[in-house]
Amino acid sequence: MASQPTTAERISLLERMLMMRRFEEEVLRVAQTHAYVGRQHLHIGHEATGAAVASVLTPEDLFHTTHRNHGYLIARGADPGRALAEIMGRKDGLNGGRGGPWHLCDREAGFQSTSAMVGGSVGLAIGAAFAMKKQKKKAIGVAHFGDGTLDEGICFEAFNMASIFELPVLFLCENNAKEGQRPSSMLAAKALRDLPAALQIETVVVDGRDADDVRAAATDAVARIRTTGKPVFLQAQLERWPGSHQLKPEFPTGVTDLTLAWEEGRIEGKHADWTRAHDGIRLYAKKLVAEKATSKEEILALDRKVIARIEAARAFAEASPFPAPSTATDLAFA
Amino acid sequence: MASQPTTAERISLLERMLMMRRFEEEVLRVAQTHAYVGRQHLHIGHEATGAAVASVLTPEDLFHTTHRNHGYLIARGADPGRALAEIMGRKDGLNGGRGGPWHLCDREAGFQSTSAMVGGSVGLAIGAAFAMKKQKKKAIGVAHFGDGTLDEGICFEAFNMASIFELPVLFLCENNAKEGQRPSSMLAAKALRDLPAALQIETVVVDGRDADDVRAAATDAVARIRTTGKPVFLQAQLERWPGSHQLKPEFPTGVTDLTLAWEEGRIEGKHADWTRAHDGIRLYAKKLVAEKATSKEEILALDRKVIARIEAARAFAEASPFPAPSTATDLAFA
Amino acid sequence: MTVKTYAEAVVDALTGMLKADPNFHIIGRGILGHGGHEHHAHALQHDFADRFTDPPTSEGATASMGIGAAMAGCRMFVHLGTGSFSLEAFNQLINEAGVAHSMSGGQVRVPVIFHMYHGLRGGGSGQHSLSPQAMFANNAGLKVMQPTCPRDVKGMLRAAIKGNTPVIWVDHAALLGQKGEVPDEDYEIPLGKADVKREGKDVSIVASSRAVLWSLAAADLLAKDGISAEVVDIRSVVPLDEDTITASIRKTGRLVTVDESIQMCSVGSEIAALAAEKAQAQLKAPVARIARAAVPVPFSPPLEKAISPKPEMIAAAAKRLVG
Amino acid sequence: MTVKTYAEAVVDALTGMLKADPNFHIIGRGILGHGGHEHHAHALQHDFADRFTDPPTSEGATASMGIGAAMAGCRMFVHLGTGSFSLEAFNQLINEAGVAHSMSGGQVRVPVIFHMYHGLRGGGSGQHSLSPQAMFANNAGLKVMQPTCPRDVKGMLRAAIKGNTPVIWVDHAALLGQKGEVPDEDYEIPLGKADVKREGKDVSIVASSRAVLWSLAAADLLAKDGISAEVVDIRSVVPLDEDTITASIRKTGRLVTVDESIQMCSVGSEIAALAAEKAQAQLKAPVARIARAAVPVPFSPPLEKAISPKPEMIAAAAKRLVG
Ligand SMILES: Cc1ncc(C[n+]2csc(CCOP(=O)(O)OP(=O)(O)O)c2C)c(N)n1
Ligand SMILES: Cc1ncc(C[n+]2csc(CCOP(=O)(O)OP(=O)(O)O)c2C)c(N)n1
Ligand SMILES: [Mg+2]
Ligand SMILES: [Mg+2]
Repeated sequence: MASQPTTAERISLLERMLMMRRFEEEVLRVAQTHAYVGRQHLHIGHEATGAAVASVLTPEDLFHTTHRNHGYLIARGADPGRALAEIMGRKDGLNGGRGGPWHLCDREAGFQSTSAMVGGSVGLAIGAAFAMKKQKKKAIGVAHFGDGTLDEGICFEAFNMASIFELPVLFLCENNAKEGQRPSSMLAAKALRDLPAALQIETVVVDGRDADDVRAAATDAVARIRTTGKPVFLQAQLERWPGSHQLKPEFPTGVTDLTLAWEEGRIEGKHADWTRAHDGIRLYAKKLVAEKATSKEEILALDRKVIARIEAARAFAEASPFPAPSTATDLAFA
Repeated sequence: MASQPTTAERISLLERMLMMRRFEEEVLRVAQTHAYVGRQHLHIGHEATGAAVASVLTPEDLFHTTHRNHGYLIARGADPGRALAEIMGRKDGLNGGRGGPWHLCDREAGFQSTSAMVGGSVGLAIGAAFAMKKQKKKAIGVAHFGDGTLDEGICFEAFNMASIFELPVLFLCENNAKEGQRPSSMLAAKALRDLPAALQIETVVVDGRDADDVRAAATDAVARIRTTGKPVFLQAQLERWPGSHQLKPEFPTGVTDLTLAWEEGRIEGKHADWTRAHDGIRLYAKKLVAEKATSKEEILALDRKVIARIEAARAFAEASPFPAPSTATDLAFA
Repeated sequence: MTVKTYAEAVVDALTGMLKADPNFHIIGRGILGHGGHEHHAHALQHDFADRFTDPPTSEGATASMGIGAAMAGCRMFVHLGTGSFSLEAFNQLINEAGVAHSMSGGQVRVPVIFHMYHGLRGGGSGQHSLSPQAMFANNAGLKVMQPTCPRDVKGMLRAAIKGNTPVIWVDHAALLGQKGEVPDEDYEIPLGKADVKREGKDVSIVASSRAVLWSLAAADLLAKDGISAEVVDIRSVVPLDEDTITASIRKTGRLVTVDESIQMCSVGSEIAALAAEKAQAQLKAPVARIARAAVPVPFSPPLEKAISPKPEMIAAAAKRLVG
Repeated sequence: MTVKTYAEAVVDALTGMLKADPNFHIIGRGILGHGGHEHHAHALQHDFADRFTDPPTSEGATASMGIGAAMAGCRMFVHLGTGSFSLEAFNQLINEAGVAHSMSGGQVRVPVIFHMYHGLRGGGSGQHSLSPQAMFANNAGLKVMQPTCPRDVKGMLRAAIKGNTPVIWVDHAALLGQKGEVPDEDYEIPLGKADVKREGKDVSIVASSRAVLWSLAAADLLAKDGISAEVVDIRSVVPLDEDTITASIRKTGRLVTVDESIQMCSVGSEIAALAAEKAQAQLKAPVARIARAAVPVPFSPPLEKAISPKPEMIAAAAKRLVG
């Protein structure tokens, strides 16, 4: 079993989560400007999972993510200014503006590439694991994907190959739909895990809203992958954020107000249930305070620090020019 | 439970099996002539399964088969002369010579099309079932395929869709490999059935060498599909025939000698085990005689009749001319 | 005649066929995209709920289900999303739908429309911007349609659904809001006929899908310079209306092709080849091809714009030819 | 120099790279087909057992595994079987391998060879005879190679494996037994260079892969009639060596293109378009294209033969041009 995180580690987890949230809120603001041509698939509500998993990986572990990738980039240390610049198509973006919001990539932060083809990350991550195995490295491959991804045949094929070839890969499934239901998944299985389990892959299901639980489960899973060289399927149960709409840049639950962590009575509106029960950030802040790991004031100070960093990121991104049209045809071949 | 077959039905089953076997032996002889350009994927050793399943289907049931299709065509009543002519690329072939051995098709015998893409039959058959359901017909779709087919993502996707949409389709898997092993399958599951079972499809595994068992299981399965409108996965366990090589047209177990059904002591050679334990035809002939359903003489007479029909088929096929080169570009569009 | 949008004309055709043929079924979500026209599709889906099937994200088996159902007597319309996603079903479209009729010796028919949106859409980046029409055209047994205006889409779609052949239907989201006169009654436009969208005598601009709009805009620019451009909308890539196209080239003696796909082995290449084969003697100038630059589509708006064909580029090329 | 078969030259290149680079891996069964050359592959597989991976029948994930491993620092050779099977992996090849480098702003490299056998093979019928080269060429980020002789395949394959770009490698089973002189040492032939396989002055025959053999046979036939044909082996479809090709066309003033794929939007179309664009003024006759007939490949031998390009057809077309 995973060791208990230190208080410093837990606060650092919360900070990571706040960075992820405030970043996505900024993306939403950018999306509201109409100057922006992309569609947003935000990681809001997935932060506890993303931050916790990222915290147990080493920089050498090779990560493949999806259209819903921003959170992981931030969680693994990509520069928020360059990430936002990329989403805005600017020259100083992580991908030089060529990728956009669905394809943020940062090799230095351990990302291989970000595919927006449903199932893409799963197939590519087994390749990363194949390389790590052949090169006798301790690093692992990680595939992040959603529940809907299990509908795609490539996902099944990649699970199968990871299992028969014993590839060191973490299959990290963020389930933001009720099991087996729309919006994203239409799998006939009783539970998503039944599919990897049928392929003799070890499966773990965890409450994705609880950063400590995810951290513990991910620590164990990653340790087992490194020792056995075999894949593990780790599923985080999440509740879709009410603002998850790729075309409507709105804040249906409001801009995150951290004081709601301890002033629960003030939570209101149509989507109060999400904020009350499913917002992993609020839940973690509340818990840390309740367990006296930190104080309300410290958390609010942390948040202000994070907000300032994100504001600086926005300023950086906005100051970055668009790439020159004359570079449009660069990089066709390596 | 399925009712017991009458003696007449059992003898008719044996006859069907013999037709299938003698047909394939003739294909092998054709392949030995070198005049033939195809590759043979014979149904030898699968006859008990093929004949039994075919016997419980109605002519309206829509069948999709694979590269290993000949047996099913014969079992469902396609003309052996036209089938052989097709394999030889002749004008009077079932497909006018355009399909060849991997693609025999006979609409009148209830075949929709025969795909040699691994997984093709599974995807198409759910479409047949979709049509039957939408048209409120009692008929079902049938997908025949091998164990190796479960490696393909399309097979998984089609299972999933059949399950969620409740499509009346029989998934008929002929497993001619040891579970989870080469030559054909590399599935990581403990058993092939684990995959459809994970997708909440009812699964049945049957000894594919025993025509009575297969008939009983298939009768039940098809009845359930018709009543519930839901898919069933029926897996027949078979042992790969030692002559299964697409490029070497050889008779490693000899031309079938039915007297070995009751003169077991005479079975010899490197592949004696296959003939003794896995040749469904020999086993069924032996059983029918042992149970006094018929006599040795009657069986040998039946076999002679079948051989004569196949000889006539060969004569028909050989007499058929090749299609005129001027017709080569016909049929690009319907 | 009523003035309608392209999206409404699509709905007209689908409604007509849904009413006329109880065996006509639609598989897929988002058949009118997500850009403001989807309510028409929602209304249709509401009125004919049992004729719509919403599939999982399984493009391969979704296409297969459509093909198998078509073989079994249904007429199918399968929406695959973007052209990029259609790559997940290429095997089914090309190896199954395309070959079945011929390979069965004519026994099987596969009346399916495979519908998708192609091209540059603004922010589609490398994985949502594919224009696969030329790839499909390089295969046998598949018709490939790319209408441009409301009137054409209504008549061609009806003809395609009533036909017995698999059809790749490559729409462009940017066309959905185009308006034009549409006959109220049901009618069919035979597949395989090009349409001269603007007559001219100095240069032929041959294009399809959204590139026709750019070409018409280019013709306007050219007119200001006294150059009379003929704009040929091929409408159908397979079968290709060689007669109409070569007649125009022979008449003007000059050809500019315009394509939203990459140039290599494109529809524009095919038309240029046709000119070299069948109108070489009448060519008064080299052929010019305008196409999307051969690089994965970059996200950044100025880069995406830079790689896209534009009316000004077409006009400039035509002007060079006229000399 | 040693006289070797094409298959042996492939093995030479692979052996050289397996020895030189411990990060070079091969995924796939049957890399030298099943027609009598497979023992060379078996020997290689025996000597470098830990460098070979035998995948399940899962073309999509097999391709993905190769791509992901290449991104992570391996060099990969992924055998996909026939060109027909490659359709199962089109999404991975085009949407993943092709775009990754550019889309990541140059951060990612994808050194993978995707190897497959294309074309008419005798009895391949509608589902085992695809020539997908033009389809791949209509995309960005993928190089497309089609060598013809032992010397070329050895040098080009080495260059491809050592490169940093995904390469579609379209071989033809009928070439595996071709013999020719092959340098014993390791060497590289840069990708993107055409090769004039026979010089001539009256007509240019431009072809690739097996069609080059047909073209050379046609040149022999033409020589008997006193016509001097130049045969250009493009070798590389992407990048296309426009200079060598157009130089030949300008020199002879006549062009015949030969293709084993369907004509519509083919490599032949591209070359004909090039002639119309860059050598129009020098053309003394219309361009002629020879290609496989646009119908799913029929099984029956006389029908398959009927739809195939043949030296006689090429020679006849060339003769018509020379007039
Ligand atoms: C191959 C492919 N098909 C369809 C799509 C369109 N699409 C984008 S996101 C998405 C849903 C994915 O669901 P899930 O994997 O659960 O991720 P979530 O968005 O819920 O995080 C779909 C179908 C796509 N991007 N790629
Ligand atoms: C998409 C595809 N990939 C690969 C092949 C090559 N292939 C032909 S048969 C076969 C094995 C099929 O095994 P199985 O489904 O068990 O059928 P069996 O031959 O054992 O009856 C393979 C891989 C193919 N025909 N189609
Ligand atoms: Mg989801
Ligand atoms: Mg098998």
